Amino acid sequence: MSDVKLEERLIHAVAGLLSGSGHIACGVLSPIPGAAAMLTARREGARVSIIGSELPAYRCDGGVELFDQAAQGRVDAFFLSGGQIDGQANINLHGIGAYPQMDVRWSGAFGSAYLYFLVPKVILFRLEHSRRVFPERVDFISAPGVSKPGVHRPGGPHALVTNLCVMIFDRGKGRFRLASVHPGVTAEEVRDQTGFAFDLPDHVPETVTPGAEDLALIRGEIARDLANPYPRFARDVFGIAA
Amino acid sequence: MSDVKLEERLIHAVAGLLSGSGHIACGVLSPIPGAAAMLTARREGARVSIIGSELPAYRCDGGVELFDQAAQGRVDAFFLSGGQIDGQANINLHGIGAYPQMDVRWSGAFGSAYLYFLVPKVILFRLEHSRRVFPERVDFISAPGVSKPGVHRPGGPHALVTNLCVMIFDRGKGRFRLASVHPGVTAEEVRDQTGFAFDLPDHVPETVTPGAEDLALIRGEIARDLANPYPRFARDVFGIAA
Amino acid sequence: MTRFLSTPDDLAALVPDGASVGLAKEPLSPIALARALIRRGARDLHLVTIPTASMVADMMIGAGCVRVVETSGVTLGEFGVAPRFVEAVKTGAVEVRDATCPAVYAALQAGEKGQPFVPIRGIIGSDLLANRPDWKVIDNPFAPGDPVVILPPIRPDFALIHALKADRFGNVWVGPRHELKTLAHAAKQSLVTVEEIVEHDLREDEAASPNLIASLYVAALAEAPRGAWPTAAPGLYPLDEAEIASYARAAKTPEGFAAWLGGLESTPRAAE
Amino acid sequence: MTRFLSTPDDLAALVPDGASVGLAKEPLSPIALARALIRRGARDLHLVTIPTASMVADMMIGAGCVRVVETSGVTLGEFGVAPRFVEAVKTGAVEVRDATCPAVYAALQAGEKGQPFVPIRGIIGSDLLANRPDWKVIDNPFAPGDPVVILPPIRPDFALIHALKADRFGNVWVGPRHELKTLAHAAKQSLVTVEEIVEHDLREDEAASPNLIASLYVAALAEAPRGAWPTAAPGLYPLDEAEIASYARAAKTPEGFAAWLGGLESTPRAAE
Repeated sequence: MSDVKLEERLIHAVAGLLSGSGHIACGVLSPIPGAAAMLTARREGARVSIIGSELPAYRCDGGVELFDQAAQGRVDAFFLSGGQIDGQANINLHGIGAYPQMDVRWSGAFGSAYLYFLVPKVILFRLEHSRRVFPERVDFISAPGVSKPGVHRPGGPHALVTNLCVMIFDRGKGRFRLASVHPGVTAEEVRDQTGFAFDLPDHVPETVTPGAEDLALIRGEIARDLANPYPRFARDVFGIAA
Repeated sequence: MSDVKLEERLIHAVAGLLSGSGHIACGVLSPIPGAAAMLTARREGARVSIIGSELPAYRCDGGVELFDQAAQGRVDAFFLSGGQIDGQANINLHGIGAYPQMDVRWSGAFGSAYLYFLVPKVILFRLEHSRRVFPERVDFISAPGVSKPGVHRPGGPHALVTNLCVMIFDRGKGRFRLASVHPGVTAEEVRDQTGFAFDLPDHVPETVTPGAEDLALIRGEIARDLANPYPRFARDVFGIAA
Repeated sequence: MTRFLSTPDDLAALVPDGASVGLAKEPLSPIALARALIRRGARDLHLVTIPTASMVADMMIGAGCVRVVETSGVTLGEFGVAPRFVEAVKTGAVEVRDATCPAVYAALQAGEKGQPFVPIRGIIGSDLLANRPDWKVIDNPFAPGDPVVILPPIRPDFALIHALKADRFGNVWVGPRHELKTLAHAAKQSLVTVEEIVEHDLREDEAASPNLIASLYVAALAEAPRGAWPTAAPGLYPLDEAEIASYARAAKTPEGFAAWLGGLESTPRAAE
Repeated sequence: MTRFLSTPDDLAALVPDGASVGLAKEPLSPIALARALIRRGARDLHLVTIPTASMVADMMIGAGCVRVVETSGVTLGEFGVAPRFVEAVKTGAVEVRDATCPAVYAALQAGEKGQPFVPIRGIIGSDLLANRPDWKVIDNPFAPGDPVVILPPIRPDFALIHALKADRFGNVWVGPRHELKTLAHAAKQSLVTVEEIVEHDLREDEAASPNLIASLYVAALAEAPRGAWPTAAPGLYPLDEAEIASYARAAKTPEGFAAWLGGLESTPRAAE
């Protein structure tokens, strides 16, 4: 299985997290979550909306209707990322330093401060696992990981997937737990690279390697569908011409 | 001028009341106001929306957009009617007797309880001038003629046009004033047929007879445009084939 | 995923007694669906009209399917009053929750958007407000001393919709009738009859995509040619004036309506 | 009535310094209009992005036209951060009012509908809310103990819109881009550039009528072929990746941006 690429393993791992979701929506800058959603669609019949896709089956303009669907409970899973993500699953899409004249300014919240509250299963995805990205406390809460009792919040963080590991978020405790590490990664390495405290079980399994059937789907139909709207990714990872 | 029909005189009178309105909207059951709006459009360049018209220039589905336009101050004049209308310009579109199990039940409020508040110049139009239609007090206020101070109300009643006369509403006093009577009608007759008190000037002029130019417009282009959506009216009054 | 069923009766079987059902004003009244609900003997429905209704509501009320009607107006238009509606209001057989069109649109849109309430101008001082304990007046939080009516969202259990066409993926073409989209979005699920199910993917024409109800919202779908008759299906058939006039005459009396209803029930599939 | 003007510069002349202007996200950014505003030396604009923005906002901010930017995100997407935006936020040259996309849509729709405020779920507990004194949290009047964020409506003085076509009556085709309709409805007036003005009445096709901005909303209109370039005009031209990459490189430094701007100003009509 040494020929399984990290991207393929992550696609498979995220698809595992998505299992049971009837409708999965994905942002445009996330080819791996998008591929994972497509894999879930093929395995379980999930409906997938990909912001920016021109394929009719996935088309979603990322506009008003997606937010309305989320508010009605019609979106079961979504992905968010962050320039920083902390141990309470707070995400920061605004920047580093003191707001408003931050030392480093990023783009802004986009839909996060809404969707994070309303989509039952939000998966956080970030390929740079470092103390810089995962501090003890974010500099700015673009969207909070947990809310006080009484706040209408059917949704929230479910898991964090990185280039090193998969963590599961416990909403009751407001805390991550290391669920698996990718091949060649140790729990210690994850701890060293993470700025926030998290639960560390005695035994941490390796992130499951996709089987032949899933690999065939990923490298075949899904890679082809991914070329729209992710032509570069489809080319670089799967050698698919745009 | 004995060949001027009542309908033509009313169209002309209503057009006079509409003067200065940039955008006039009309409901589907009102051919005379519709024709008056078309006359104002031809005389002053007013924009006219007629609910139910299939002519692109007038098309208006009577749906959400009309209400939104009214709320934004983009509709200057509109028409309402009532099964009953009283001296405070309250209109009743619900029925006679004690609500809810009324002795006579009509259709309901439609958009009146909204548009009456928001359209600056609402013209009340009813071709049956009688004590039955114009009681001292309506049995049910579908939409009130006046509002308490503090209530957001840029709009309201401007005039009442009937088969006998034209009355102007004074919003400050909350009271109608007889402005003109149609040829052959006396102020006494209006008072006898009206169940509510209203201001009666010493001299009440006759409702102005349309001039040759306006009559030509009404009987020509306007009659033709009226056939959609008012085929019966265009046929019965102007002899226009549908 | 959208279920494809054979007849309007199959759709009507999905609507339990006591459900709230929303339907939009003419044209394209869901008459075939309403006939199917009458045939199945539906009871105690909470009918929400978007924002008004005509014959379709009158026949359902006359047939005893409806307990509550939430509406801004029920009328047969140029064919006169809605006789069974008027009678049922008078006798108390239906409870009427009178509204005004923009309030229905605003509350439906709040349902679509998952808003917990929605403010609306106007209405204050009307007897509508006095008779809607579910509506409130609050002070505008941005301008104290400015009273504003707020409405709860409308989210019917079912949207009942007739449309010209749908594709085999469950996407429904509504053309310019965007209130049908709002209704489908706000309702918990939509039951749709169409004149025709087409083979190609209606989403392929991206410019037309805003004129579709996405299959996400469509629980079940059945073909019902002439399913809006005698109301109009623009582009396919006009309003059948003679038929509606005949209904208006028959429905004036309980006996006349019973006879009309008997004709309907004895020929269950005649209209389809 | 809609005024037909010759160039984007004629439209830009209608926008006074200090005005609030709304523009929608890509594709179809109103680049020609933004260039014209830069050429006329507009200052102190309050820029509202629906709900996010890319190069069009960055260039206006870099050129010093903007005092306040109300946005859910400014980025050049795959071409990286929006360099002039980032710099102007850091130096305080622009005041940023950070929002989240659905809040912008909800507030814009409240503007369209003349609602005095609009409730929205989510947001509570974020630093967005902490930094928006114009947003409030109230108790849900229908469910005490349920805190809800409420927003004031957005009604920009001007909507700046580029579209594929308009007719000679002033009706503007937006196809599936319904947020452009909402923007035009919410704004006090709309200034529109189009690729082409067509001779026939766009309202004639009733099925397409919901995909139009009615002339009622369009204060002034000018033809501007390639007026969205280098952003895409779907169906006519794609995103010009090389040009945007070149902008992204130039705008990294004040000097590079000044050079880019100089090229723009010295050839006032080159882009049209």
